[in-house]
Amino acid sequence: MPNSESTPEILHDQHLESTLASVDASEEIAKSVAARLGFDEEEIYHIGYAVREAVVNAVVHGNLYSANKRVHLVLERSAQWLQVTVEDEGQGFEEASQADPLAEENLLSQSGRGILIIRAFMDEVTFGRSPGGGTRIIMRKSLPAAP
Amino acid sequence: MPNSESTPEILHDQHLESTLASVDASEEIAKSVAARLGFDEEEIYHIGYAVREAVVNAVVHGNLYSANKRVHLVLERSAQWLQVTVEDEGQGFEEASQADPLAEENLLSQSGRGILIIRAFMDEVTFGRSPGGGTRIIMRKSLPAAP
Amino acid sequence: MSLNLTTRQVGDVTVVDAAGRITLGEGSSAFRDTIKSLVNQGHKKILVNLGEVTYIDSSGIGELVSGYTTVSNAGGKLKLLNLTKRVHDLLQITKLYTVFEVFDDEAKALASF
Amino acid sequence: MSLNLTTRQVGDVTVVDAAGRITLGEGSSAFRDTIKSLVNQGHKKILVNLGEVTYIDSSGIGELVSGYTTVSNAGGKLKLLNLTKRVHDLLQITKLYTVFEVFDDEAKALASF
Ligand SMILES: Nc1ncnc2c1ncn2[C@@H]1O[C@H](COP(=O)(O)OP(=O)(O)O)[C@@H](O)[C@H]1O
Ligand SMILES: Nc1ncnc2c1ncn2[C@@H]1O[C@H](COP(=O)(O)OP(=O)(O)O)[C@@H](O)[C@H]1O
Repeated sequence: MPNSESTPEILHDQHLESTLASVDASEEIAKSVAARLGFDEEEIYHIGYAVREAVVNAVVHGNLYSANKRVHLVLERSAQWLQVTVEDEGQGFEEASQADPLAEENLLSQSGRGILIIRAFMDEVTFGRSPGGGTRIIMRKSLPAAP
Repeated sequence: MPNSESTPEILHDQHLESTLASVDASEEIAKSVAARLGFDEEEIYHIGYAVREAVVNAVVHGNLYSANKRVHLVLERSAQWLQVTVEDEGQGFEEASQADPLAEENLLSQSGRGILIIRAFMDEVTFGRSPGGGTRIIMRKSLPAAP
Repeated sequence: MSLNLTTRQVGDVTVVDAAGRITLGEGSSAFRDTIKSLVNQGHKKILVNLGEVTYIDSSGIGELVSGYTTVSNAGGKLKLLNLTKRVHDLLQITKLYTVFEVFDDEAKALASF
Repeated sequence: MSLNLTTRQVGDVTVVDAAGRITLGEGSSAFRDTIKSLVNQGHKKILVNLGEVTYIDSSGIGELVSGYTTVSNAGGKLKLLNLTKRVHDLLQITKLYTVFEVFDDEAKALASF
């Protein structure tokens, strides 16, 4: 059995167009991978939800729906976790400078809740930069205990 | 040859769901009927545009996208004109009480220009009520002169 | 479309029965346009029944909040009925549970306006 | 999607090349979200190239106006480039021709910011 330092296994690796159809597709892909790994219904929903929000951000904020920009979606597993990486070709952003959606004055904002929910639904979430300077989000969820 | 009082000929009569897909379908139907009647490219565009706007209003303002409400689309021709009727199952509205989109203070409004453009693109436009109390819009365009 | 909306009038309250998914795209736009049109047409008491809504993404949550604001600004009230556990959890996470008046009994909701 | 958007940076001006149809639905939403995101990210000089836009419905026109307002409110400028005859006519009918700064030469448009 692989230990935690073993090379993760890539389960899915795809470049997607910057459209809402890609958002739907990503959610479906994530859900079917999660199901195959034995996550329960609620966890599958959480993983699908987080991936949808990350890909929406890549399409809308990162790639600005641009026909000449792609979203890179990678799902991998190690012995401990499922990891999903979403990269875009935008200009990147600083999470710390975004408005806090839980602050009293922002409660009635129309937007700004995606990352909050991603963090609530996944175990580990890290933002970084893609090779081209766009956003890279890495999200992990611990695998279900073997039955 | 029929005179102007002869019974109009019904070219299309359909009940459509209250969705954006119906909007696209209506525009296409209107354009293909207009093409068959010999309208030129610009007129076909105008007819398709007016029908699209009328059906958008029926779906969005009239039927509120409701799954249990239909849009009734009828295209007919007389010797003089093509007539398009769009009816919804909403609560109707008074054209006179709508904001004037050309008033200085409304120029930067996000909405309110649909009826203005319908009137610019069709020869005759009349608003009334459908049997159920919803909106009925009747739009006419003079047929192209026989070649 | 993955969202199904049905509007009915119960006394002076307009009930919007939503079913399916409210997500970025036609779903969230249809929801927004519907609330806007209702307010335009003078409706001020709006009860949104989310009982059959299986999924709301963050954009859909944003449209719930916008709808709430639009109706409030017009001097009306927008309330929620029948949250599924998933929708309830999302309102908890986003602290919106305190913003919305939420009911699980339609008669009580109607009487509250 | 029937609308194709491509964004490019020319000096400090962001050019949004639009192609296809801007109509109620994904087209008008994508346009709106793109302008909003650009403004969010600090872009203040936005040139919308409509040269390949064959069709804008009244909802799309509304999004052009909203975009203009959003950018102006952020202290920036949104201008239009390359109107087809159809789009030009729509801006005439709606009296928006006087609101927007319109160019038919990209170099001149870029220099004007
Ligand atoms: N991939 C991305 N590229 C650029 N900016 C982003 C990206 N993801 C998120 N952001 C920024 O972070 C903000 C908060 O994102 P989020 O919490 O998902 O809410 P929302 O997308 O509703 O604004 C966004 O408004 C945007 O400014
Ligand atoms: N079929 C309809 N049912 C109810 N109200 C309508 C209908 N069509 C138009 N209206 C009202 O007239 C207004 C103006 O319509 P329009 O000029 O098409 O612009 P917009 O649809 O962008 O608001 C709408 O905002 C709505 O209040």
